[in-house]
Amino acid sequence: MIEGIGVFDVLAVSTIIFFVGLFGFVTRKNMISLLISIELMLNSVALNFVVFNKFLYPGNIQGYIFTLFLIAVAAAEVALAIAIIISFYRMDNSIDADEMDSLSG
Amino acid sequence: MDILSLLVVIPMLTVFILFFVKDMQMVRIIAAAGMFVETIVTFFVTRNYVASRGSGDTSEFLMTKDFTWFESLNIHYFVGVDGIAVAMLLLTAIVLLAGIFISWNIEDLTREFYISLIILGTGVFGFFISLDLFTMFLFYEVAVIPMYLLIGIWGTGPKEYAAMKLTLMLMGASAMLLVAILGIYYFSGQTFNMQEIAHAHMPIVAQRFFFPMAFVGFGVLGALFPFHTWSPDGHASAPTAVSMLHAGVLMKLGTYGAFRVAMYLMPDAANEMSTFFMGLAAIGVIYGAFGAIRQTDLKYINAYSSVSHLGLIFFGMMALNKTAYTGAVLQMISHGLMTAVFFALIGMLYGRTHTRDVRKMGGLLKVLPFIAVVYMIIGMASLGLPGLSGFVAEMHIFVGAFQNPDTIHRIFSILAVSAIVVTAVYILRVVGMMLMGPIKHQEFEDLPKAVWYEKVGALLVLLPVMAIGLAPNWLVSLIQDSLAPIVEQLSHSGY
Amino acid sequence: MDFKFTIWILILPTLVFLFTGLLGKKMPAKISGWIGTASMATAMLLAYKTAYEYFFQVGFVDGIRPTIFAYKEVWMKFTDTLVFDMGILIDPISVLMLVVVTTVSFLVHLYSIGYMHGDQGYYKFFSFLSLFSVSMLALVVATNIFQIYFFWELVGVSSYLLIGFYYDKPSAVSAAKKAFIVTRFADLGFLIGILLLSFHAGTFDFMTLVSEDGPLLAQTAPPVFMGLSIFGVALSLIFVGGAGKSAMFPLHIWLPDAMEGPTPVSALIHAATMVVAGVYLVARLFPAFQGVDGGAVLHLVAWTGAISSLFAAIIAMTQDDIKRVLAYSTMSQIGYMMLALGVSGMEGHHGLGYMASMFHLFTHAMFKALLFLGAGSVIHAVHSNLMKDMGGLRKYMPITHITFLIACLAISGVPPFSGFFSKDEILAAAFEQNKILFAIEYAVAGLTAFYMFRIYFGIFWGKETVYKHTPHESPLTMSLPLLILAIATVFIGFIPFGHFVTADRALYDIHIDPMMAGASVGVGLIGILVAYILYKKESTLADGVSEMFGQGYTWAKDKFYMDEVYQFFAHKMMFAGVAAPVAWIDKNIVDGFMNGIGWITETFSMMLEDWQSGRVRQYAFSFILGLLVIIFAVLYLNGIIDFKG
Amino acid sequence: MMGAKIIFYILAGLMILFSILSVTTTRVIRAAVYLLFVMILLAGFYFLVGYNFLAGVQLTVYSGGIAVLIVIAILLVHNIEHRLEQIPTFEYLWKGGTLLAGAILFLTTMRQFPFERIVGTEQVSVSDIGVKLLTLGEGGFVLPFEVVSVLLLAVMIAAIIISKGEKFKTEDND
Repeated sequence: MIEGIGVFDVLAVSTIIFFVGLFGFVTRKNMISLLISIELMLNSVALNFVVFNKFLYPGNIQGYIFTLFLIAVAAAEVALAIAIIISFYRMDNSIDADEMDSLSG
Repeated sequence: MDILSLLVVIPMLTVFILFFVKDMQMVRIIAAAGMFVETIVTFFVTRNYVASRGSGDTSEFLMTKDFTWFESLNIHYFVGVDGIAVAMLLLTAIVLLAGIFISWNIEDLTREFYISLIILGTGVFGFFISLDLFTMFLFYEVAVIPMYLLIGIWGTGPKEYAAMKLTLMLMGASAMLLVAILGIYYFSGQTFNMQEIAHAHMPIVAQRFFFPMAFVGFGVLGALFPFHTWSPDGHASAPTAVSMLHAGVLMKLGTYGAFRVAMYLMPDAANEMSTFFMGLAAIGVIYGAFGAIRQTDLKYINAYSSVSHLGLIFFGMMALNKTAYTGAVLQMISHGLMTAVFFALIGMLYGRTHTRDVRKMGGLLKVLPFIAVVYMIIGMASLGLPGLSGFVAEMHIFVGAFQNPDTIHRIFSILAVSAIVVTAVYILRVVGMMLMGPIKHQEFEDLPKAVWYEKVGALLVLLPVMAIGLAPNWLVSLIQDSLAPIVEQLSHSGY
Repeated sequence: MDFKFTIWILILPTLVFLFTGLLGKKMPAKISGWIGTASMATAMLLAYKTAYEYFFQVGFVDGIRPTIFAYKEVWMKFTDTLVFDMGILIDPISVLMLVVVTTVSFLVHLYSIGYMHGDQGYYKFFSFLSLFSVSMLALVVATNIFQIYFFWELVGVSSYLLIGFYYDKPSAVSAAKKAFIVTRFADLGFLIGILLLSFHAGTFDFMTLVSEDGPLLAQTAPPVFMGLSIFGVALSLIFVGGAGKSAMFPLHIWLPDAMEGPTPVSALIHAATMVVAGVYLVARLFPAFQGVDGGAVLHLVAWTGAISSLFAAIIAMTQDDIKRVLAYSTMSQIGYMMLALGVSGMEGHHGLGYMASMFHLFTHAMFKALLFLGAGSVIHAVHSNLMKDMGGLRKYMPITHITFLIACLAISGVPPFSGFFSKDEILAAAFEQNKILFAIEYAVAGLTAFYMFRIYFGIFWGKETVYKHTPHESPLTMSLPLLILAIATVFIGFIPFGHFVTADRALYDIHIDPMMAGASVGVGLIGILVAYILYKKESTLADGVSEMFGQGYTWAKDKFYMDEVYQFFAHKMMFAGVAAPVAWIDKNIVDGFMNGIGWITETFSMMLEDWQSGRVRQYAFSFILGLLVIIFAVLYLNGIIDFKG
Repeated sequence: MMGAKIIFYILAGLMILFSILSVTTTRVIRAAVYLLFVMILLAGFYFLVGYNFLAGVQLTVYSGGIAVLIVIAILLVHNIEHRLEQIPTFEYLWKGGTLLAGAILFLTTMRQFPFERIVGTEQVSVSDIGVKLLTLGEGGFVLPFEVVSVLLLAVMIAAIIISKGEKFKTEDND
């Protein structure tokens, strides 16, 4: 049922989504937008895992499992990120990433 | 303790004592006393040197002391002097002592001021006695760094800008120097000992690369055209004693280093590139003089005049013969003394009139006779009047420069010689505007006359200027004796 | 004969200089004047003793007057062979100059005691005078060219100090500055000449330079510049130095302005001694000038002298300031001396020009000093330099009047006054050598008589002026020097000068050619006559004559605009054309370049700082960018991607 | 099997489309919704390749959990009509251009690699996954499992502390 699809085609989709996510990450200032971009990238990575597992090593299971882990970690990350965003919002009444510049030298 | 190291130890001790002194008057006295002892020791060094030369000691450096510092890197604390170094030590001692007296009336942070000043002096003394490149570079930095503090804290006008500019350019130069010194170290068999390096004969390719680096690196400090631009701003902002020491002594570190390190250690490249640098120096000579014509600020005038006179030093070095080298060293001393007095006098004038603009002054000969007369004498020395030290130095340089009949050399030489006219123009312009003529402001009618410490400071430096001018022979022979190895090195370089 | 005592001629004024300079302020003013005068008197006597012993006791050795080194010490060693000596050289011209300098200096010292009376800087004045005297004396006894240069500069600076003596007067300050800078400019030529000689001749010593088998005369060097050999070039440059000091055209512009100084100074420095240093220099190196390149440089000397004398004489006729007239007259007379040297040969009759030149130097020093001191006496009485403020003074100042008249007659070449003898010899020498030069000088002789008597009549006759204070004769200290100089002016012409100073130093008897003498006296008398007609009585005749010359008169009165030309060069060319651009370049280009480096560094660090903004997005982007570049580089370098297809 | 292929391309096209929309829209709430679409479409892809459990997890955790979390966060900090600032065209162009170049670099590189597709028929059952996750030995994933567990715990605590931060802070200040 999936024979006609080439590995490259799937990888291309994954790459494009990844770069779109990157693009969002570097252009947006809103922290939630950043989070969305990160999720996009994570998804594209998950796609990669799946496609390598399924198309190249169908007998194995690692890709599958790691996608699961990835989803778990992503969930954790989002939870944490949203906690941070909200606390930041409480402090500054803003979630503009450019205003978080306490890393500045 | 050998006598040369004493020259470094005494200022350090003085600084140490100064840390614990609270009373300002006491600080001054201790600083003066320390430097007085230093001067005495310098005279002893000179006497010992002359005595051992007289008794037939012909080794290149005398009173040497070698002490291994870092075995693994072959770094030594290696000191010793020859005639040139002795002459420079005398200059330093005199100018430093005079500088202490001239800044007698500094009120804020007196102690810190004297400490910085003496640290600077320590660096200079150490520099002149070092025979090990590493030690030399170390002392060089010790001398340059207090400069920034001295200008930044006790300066006037746009002092931060000036201090920054000065520091950046000097640090850039230091970086070049460091590269050059390391280059010398690696290409001469991993040694910092100057005598060994000189005999090791670095490969010509390395010399071609490192000679310009070392020469320009020191040249920046010696205000070699076109790297002189820090000097007018720096001098204009620096306090009096610092200008004195800086123009009088510190800039000589540049010229001395260019001679001792760049030329002596890399003679082949020096020979190859002499014409280029000679041209640069000749342009600097005439350029500095013309630059001084248009200035109205006394310190700027003097700074440009320094560019011109220091250009003559480089010019003399690049003429590549013994007479011109003698002239270059004499000019270092002569210019050091002259410019120190100049800056001292400018400081005194500024302290009274609160302006350094020559257009605003006038007729000061009537109200400040001592300062005005000394200014005139030094001005005359600066324009090469016979009987004063400038003449002796300049004539050596010119005669040396004319010993090469090559056309391009002749052109550069004539260019450099013609600076004597331009120098006369700007000196007399200042003398005419500032010292002569009617008094322009009512409040200048009764300015306070020079006080004792000012007189002492000015005369300390003025008298050697006259002494050298009237009886140059002892100094000339002191220098010329020591030039033999350098001349040897530079003339047998295979070119 | 031992001339060791000559050192005292130098030491005495030196001591006086130091003593009055350092302590003069603390002493009563009079003392410094008298000390200076006394020391100069002693020096003068010593100079006479030198002259007597040299000329009469040493006499001739092998038919020529010998050169004696009283002292010769190494002062500075450039190389083992190139040595800068200091010493005292005794030969005819140096002894002559010793006598001239000490005599005039002594009289000027004496005169100044009265003239400078009550001046604030009384002690300073005498101290400077002593400095000048010692410099000038050491200059004339120099044993080598570098010693001359040494003291050459020192007389320059004493001249500077004395011209600028009234230093609160801006005109005096600028005159002093001008004098120093113009002569300094000429000295540049001198110095380059010396330096060229130092290499090509390898010596500074006069004896070697002028000796037959010395480097200059023995070898023929190839021409390098305009047909001159390198020695010719060097000598020309040295002559430039001499021309500057001697105010030869076109380096003369400082001399008229130098009259801003006190009048005794003008008499000593700018009439009798320093300004003839150029002549002395040429005379000192005369065999070299004569021998190198077949005497080509001497043509330059002769023509410079001729042009200067004519030029100055024309201007002198139009000036109203009596000191300026005298200054131009000095320039004109020095032109005579230069010309005489220029037309001279070496031996016997051919060497007439040299002898005449030195003779004229001698006589001129006396009568020109007299003229200046006389003028000073007049100025002292009238408090003005301008001829329009004077007139009819013969009644008030008889001594000044008579002595001034004697000097005027002398300079006009009327026998038996001294000027006649020397000028006559010069004309004779010129006549034999070059008719054009002779014609010029002959004309100048007439002009000289005219302008000198113009001011004579203008001062002592002419209109009856009403004075605010009735002028009176000067005190004895001032009139005594006038009398002494007048006596000298009358009698020194009779000295058989050829017995003492000649080009080849052999004995030479002067013959006065009646034709020549008659002609020169004739033209002088014509000049005097014209002046008598025009200026004896106040009349409009003179104005009419000057109008006749129209534009030419205006040009001459404005000194042919030489000052303006110099002003143009100095200000437009040097200040605006060189110094201003240099200042601009320094500020904008050189410094701009250095600042540019600083700016780049700073901007770069600002950019870095910008990147170090703490903004995560930018960090991320930079990170991605860098990563992309690295990935690309790795891929490219490993050949995984390439652009060839 | 054209059907699957067509479905894949439709999925792929929509995923790319929505992902682009999600980063370019100026309404943050829409961005979240587009992201949700991308996740659902990805789950569709998982179904397509037969990873049904994974697809389920994707739907529940991602689409159901994370996306909703994001939407809630948006609602907490923004008005629902909140619009993001426009990105300057210049920034768009140069950052976009750079990243486009990067994407092309990646794609061309990947294209050169000859992937050998192996068609397997193995199905992954949920029990397999459960066993593997808790197996210690060869082919077991107990270590990462534990690590993730700890991580989740830590994150949970951290999230609580951070979002409660205000309170701790005020207590400190008092």
